[in-house]
Amino acid sequence: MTPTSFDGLMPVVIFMGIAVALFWGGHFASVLLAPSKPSHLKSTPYECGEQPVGSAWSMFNVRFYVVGLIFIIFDVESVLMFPVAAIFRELNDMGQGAYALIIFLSFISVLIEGIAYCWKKGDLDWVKSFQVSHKKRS
Amino acid sequence: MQYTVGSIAPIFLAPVIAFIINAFFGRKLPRNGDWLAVLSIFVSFVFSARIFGDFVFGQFATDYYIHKTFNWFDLSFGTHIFKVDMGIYIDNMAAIMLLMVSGIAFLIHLFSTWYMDHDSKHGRFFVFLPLFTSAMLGLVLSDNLLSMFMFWEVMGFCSYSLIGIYNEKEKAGDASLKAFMTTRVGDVFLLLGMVAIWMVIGSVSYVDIYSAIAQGKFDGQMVLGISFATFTAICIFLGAMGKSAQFPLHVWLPDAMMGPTPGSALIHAATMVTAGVWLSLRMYPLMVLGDITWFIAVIGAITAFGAATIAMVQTDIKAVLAYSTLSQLGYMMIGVGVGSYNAAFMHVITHAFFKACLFLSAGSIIHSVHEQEMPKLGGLKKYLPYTHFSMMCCTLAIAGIPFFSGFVSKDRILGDALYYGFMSGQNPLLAIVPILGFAGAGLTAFYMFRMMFLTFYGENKMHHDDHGHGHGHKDSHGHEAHGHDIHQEHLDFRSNVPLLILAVFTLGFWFAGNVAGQGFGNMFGAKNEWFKILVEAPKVEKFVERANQPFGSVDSRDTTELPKAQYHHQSGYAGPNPDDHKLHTAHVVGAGLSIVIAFLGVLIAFLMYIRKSIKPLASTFPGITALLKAKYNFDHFYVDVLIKQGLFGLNRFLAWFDMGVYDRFAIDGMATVNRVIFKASKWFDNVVIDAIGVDGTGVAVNLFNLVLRIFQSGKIQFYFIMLVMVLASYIWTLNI
Amino acid sequence: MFLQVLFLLSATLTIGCGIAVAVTRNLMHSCVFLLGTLIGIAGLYATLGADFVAVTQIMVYVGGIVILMLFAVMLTGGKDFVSRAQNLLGLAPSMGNKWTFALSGLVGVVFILTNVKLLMSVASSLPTKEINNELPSTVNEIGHLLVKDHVLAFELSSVLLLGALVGAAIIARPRKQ
Amino acid sequence: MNQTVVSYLAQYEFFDSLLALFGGNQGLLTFVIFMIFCLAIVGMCATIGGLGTYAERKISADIQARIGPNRVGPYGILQFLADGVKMMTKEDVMPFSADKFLFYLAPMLALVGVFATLAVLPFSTGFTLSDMNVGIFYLIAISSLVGVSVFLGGYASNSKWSMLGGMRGASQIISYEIPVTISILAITLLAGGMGFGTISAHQRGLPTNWFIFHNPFSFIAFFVYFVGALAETNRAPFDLPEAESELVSGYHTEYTGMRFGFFALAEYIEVFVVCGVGAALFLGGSNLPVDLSFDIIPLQLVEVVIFMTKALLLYYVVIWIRWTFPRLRVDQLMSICWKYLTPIAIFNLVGCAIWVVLFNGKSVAQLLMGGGH
Amino acid sequence: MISLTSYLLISLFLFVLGLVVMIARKNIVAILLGIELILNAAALNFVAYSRYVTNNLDGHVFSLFIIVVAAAEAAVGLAIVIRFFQIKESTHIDEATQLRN
Repeated sequence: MTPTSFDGLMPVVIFMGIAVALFWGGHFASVLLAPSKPSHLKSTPYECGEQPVGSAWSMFNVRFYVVGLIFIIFDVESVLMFPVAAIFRELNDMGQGAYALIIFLSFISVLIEGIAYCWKKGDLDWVKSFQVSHKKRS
Repeated sequence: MQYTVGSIAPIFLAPVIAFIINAFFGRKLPRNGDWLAVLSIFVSFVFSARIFGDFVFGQFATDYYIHKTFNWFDLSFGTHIFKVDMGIYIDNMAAIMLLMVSGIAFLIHLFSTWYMDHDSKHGRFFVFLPLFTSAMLGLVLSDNLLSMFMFWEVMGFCSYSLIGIYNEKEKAGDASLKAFMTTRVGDVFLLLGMVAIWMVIGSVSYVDIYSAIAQGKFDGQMVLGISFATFTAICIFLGAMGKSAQFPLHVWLPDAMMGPTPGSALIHAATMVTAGVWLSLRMYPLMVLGDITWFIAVIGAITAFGAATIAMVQTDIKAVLAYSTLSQLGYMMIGVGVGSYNAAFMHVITHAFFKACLFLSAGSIIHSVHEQEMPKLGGLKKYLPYTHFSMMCCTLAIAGIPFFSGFVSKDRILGDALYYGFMSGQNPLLAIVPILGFAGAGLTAFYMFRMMFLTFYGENKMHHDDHGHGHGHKDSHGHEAHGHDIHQEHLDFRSNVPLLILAVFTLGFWFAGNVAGQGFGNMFGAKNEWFKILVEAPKVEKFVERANQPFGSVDSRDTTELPKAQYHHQSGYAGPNPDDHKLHTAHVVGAGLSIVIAFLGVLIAFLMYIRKSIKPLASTFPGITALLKAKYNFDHFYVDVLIKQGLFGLNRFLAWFDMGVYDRFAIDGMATVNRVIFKASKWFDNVVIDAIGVDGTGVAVNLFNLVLRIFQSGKIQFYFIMLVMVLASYIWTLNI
Repeated sequence: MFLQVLFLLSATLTIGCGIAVAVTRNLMHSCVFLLGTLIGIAGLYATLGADFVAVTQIMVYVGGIVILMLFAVMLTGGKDFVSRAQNLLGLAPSMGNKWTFALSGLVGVVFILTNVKLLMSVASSLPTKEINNELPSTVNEIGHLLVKDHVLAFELSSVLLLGALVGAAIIARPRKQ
Repeated sequence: MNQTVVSYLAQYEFFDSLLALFGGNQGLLTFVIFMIFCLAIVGMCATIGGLGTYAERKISADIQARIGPNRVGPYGILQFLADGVKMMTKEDVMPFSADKFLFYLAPMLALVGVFATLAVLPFSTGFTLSDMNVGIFYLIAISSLVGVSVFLGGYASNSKWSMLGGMRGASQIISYEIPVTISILAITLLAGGMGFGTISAHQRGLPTNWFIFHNPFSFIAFFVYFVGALAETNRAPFDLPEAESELVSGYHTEYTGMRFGFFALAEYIEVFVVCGVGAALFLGGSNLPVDLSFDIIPLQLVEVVIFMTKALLLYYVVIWIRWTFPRLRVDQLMSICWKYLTPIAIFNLVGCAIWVVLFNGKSVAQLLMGGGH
Repeated sequence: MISLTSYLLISLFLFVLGLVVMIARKNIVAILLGIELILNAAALNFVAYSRYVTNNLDGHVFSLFIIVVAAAEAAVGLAIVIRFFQIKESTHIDEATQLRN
């Protein structure tokens, strides 16, 4: 008798279930045990004692988005590289190591181009990006 | 002979590589990489020459062909077959065509390196030129309509870019757009035809289409009330019409001369416009099956004659040449239509040589004197002797003077047309085809010699009024145009040698195998009639039993199994069929007639422009001349009537409807509807007339408008809705 | 048994969160529900034995696209905006109201009907394959496909991503006013 | 999706009797075994997480020449239980302007993301709960839920500190995921597979077979991984999202009581997980230094101990680093990730690929000793 | 055993949900969400067919590339949205009426 191959997924589901159960268990435990004396002042967002002004949901700097952008591209590229990396040794043993290397390196070279571009354009600088672009234009 | 893909692919790939390198790194290369383009085309030429040698001089049987396919994608599952193969298909015709395209393109590239020197668009020009050539070569190599269509569209794009290369000039931009849009009209139909073929036989490969025709798969299928074969044939021919600039869709070609002259040479001679003829020839069995050859012939005749008449009054060298191209394309189509398959293809080849040469010569003139208006030229013969020589050869060829190639090919077409129109028992109305054809031939001789006389003979006007005119308004050259000391032309391998090489091939015996051409006996023996031996309409039967060769295979068929067919000139026309004799007669008559007509045309031109004993056309027939100068008002018709009156009118009407009617009666949208309905119900008892007469109309108009406004919303989300709805209705109606 | 449970869980998560994506007004919540949908789809991939695709789904979507979308919502304020432009039929003041939802629901129903009709005709002719529960690793075969059959697409996808990176960086880069 | 703890146990005879106990219902038995193991691991990890807080305070006290917690239990070792009870009994406060749905969801997502990674952690060759073919890849992927939860936690609080911390935290976590992923890619390339079983099998035997000593590039890759992992778990010196001195407490400023506890728990378990992954990928995992020809369950327990030792040693280093290095500035943080770690990681990857092709995948030790297995 | 049809129905439903989002909602980011749903529905179909109909993993590779393209699309699309928002102070799709400025 052999277990079916999908059993490997069971721990994942169980762990997720445990996490959710733990969360709600802890929540209800705290509902039962913890005191509850709500007041307006208590539920004011903490700003070191100052009265909060306005909502925190305001516009943020677009640099956060640029970082996310670079990340997602690299993320996807590394995802595509994973299966190739996984069979790299196999290909090498089959005598196709050079071919695999060329494929792999040409893929990575585009990745490097991406990071080089962003580096050059100052997207990787957190603070200086304004000054750099300013300098370049003037 | 062993053929692998490796020995064929460079034909197509070398220019593509040049294109890629030039597109990305061209600016960094010396001379913008033009040498790379020339080199790549030369590589193509070498490989093509090898194929040509094998097919023409080698041991291959006449109907030998190379057909290699690979599976592009295969989405079939179960009983649903959805599988597309791509591949290459080379037969005699393709071998000849490949050599012609690569050879002429090579010479044009070489010439362009001289012509485009110091031009602001030098780099961009040499990006698109190799791509253009490679697309044409790929089109010739294609074994199916789909990949052919891809290259077709690449060519469309390239011609768009080349015509509009001086994009800072509004006229060039307009011309390029015009070329692009006009050919699109044909392409839509071509696509439709391809889809229709796909629906019937599940493939668009040439050989599959041929074998389907042989097996009668098209028989009995009807669409839109006409036979399926007719439908597809018309669709495909409309595509060819767009590309080959046939009569109603011809308007783009004359404007295509806005680009640099070598680009025009490529468009007019080797690549773009011949693609349509090529397609018609490839799909010839379908045209025959669909019984639309008479239509092709008539279209061709109209184009041939109409364009020739317009060319008579043009004053721009390139315009004359452009209209002459149109006219010659018309002859090719006549050839296809009257069943003169061989001669039509031969005319493609011969025309390519002399038209390329003509355009390059015109380019040489323009580059030398910076002027292309013929009335301002004259007497250039002593300054540009080589150009004059090559241009004269080509003019003799295009005019159909014996011993030159144009005579051979055109008069074969005309002979067949004569037979077709008068002797084959067709509808007598079709006699218009040979009549227009011969008339056009005479006009051709006339306007070509008019061009020659005005340009090279007479007195040179350039010296006298240097400052009276501005630049030639075509090519923006780097240097100033006013210093019109016309330099004496020297022999230069980039500027004149290509012309002279091309001029050599305007002689008829290269193609006909004898000096005089057909109709006057075979002086040097019929065995040299290689063109007639090699090129024949596809025999669809032989494609029924065929095996695909995989793409990577070495071509291993026994090539010497079948003997090369022999062409017997005498027995060819004296067979058991009594019509053969008539055909022979028609050819002799036709040849004689056309010689007479051609010389007549030359004579009139001579009298009119050298001796000046006949008044020029404009003073004799001012009305006709004006009409011709306006190009039969086609542009006016398309722009002013179809677009401005039709489309804009509709637009204006809708706008009026929107603003005037809708806004007046229903400013508040749905609210008004409600209010009006409410009022109507409230006042129904006492003010019936009022309610119906005023508000009721408003409601009706409002509702109607609501529908109209939906269709004009411009909201992307509404288009999603329409997309889904149309898709759904399509599926439900077709009951898939 | 476990497979069925996993399938039901994933399908419920997918469809439930999908509906929530469609009807939730708060854009931030929509994004979070999209996260649920994507995880559900990853679960569905897992039930199909596509382990690599499932994990890729989580990696790219959950780790990347959703975060990017959350950033974008944050950067655009995440508010409902009333358009000053004239709307279709004068309806739809902001992001979705009952009219647009009704209209899209209608379209959706039409689409479902059409597709069910198509499916019915195709399903009968679909060949059925032996389904085995013992699945070999998909990673190696995907790797082989990527470097052999689809190597051009593989290499081109890197160029595509480079293009997307450059294009998006140019568009989104903070500019000097 | 092949090797699991169940399939490992199935080779022993007592499994059949267990199966008989469950009336032959194999699915149920599988579930029960998994449940037992999962609960055991969760318990263990919760303990480790709790002890982690204690250890942190104690070690920091040692480093700073203080005493640290010393009241609850001997040497204050029960401090973490006291902390847990305290959290449970604290009042649950939610800002009135918060987004309630997301406020609840964020810590749950963090918990889910961290717990789900435990499913593939290779405690031993047999007791790996599920040795997926995509093991390490799965681990990276599912732990990115933490990034989302950090962002959502910061967003949902609708407090400026939280928001700033959340945005910073999310961008930091996703940024440092890249060098980490690429380092792991290098190991995947060396091991020829993504499953922890495959990776572990390649490092069997003496420490010379560990991937950290496989070649110079993987040696560097380990440090890239470790630095990246520190940043991904928001540990000092990369703890900008929760920098006390600037952002009060970062994205969980507004969280109190149990939900704060969950965030903390998730964070500590995540630190343990990345340490475990580092041990499994680079430091030989749970392999015994000698190859034994037999396999019994006590041996597996020895392997578990080996693995835990390596992981906890790394854990100690993490804590050590926290109290030794000053915190980075945010621009330094980004430039370290994108200008140092990522190029180095890519360089390592290329180096490893070339190494595999040049030396046919042999490690330095194998080359030096001439051959290998 | 779970049948192919159940996967197809889920994917169909997901597609329709995406369509509904794209049609009904007016925020550009929401429309991008709808596009993601639609892409996911397509990818799910590919994998389902790969398991039930064909004998190879081409479907998996296709859905991998769909995911890749979706990532690129999201990156560029959201960048455009952000830029649009900087210009128009709105992400309402009906505001997008001009090609320049």
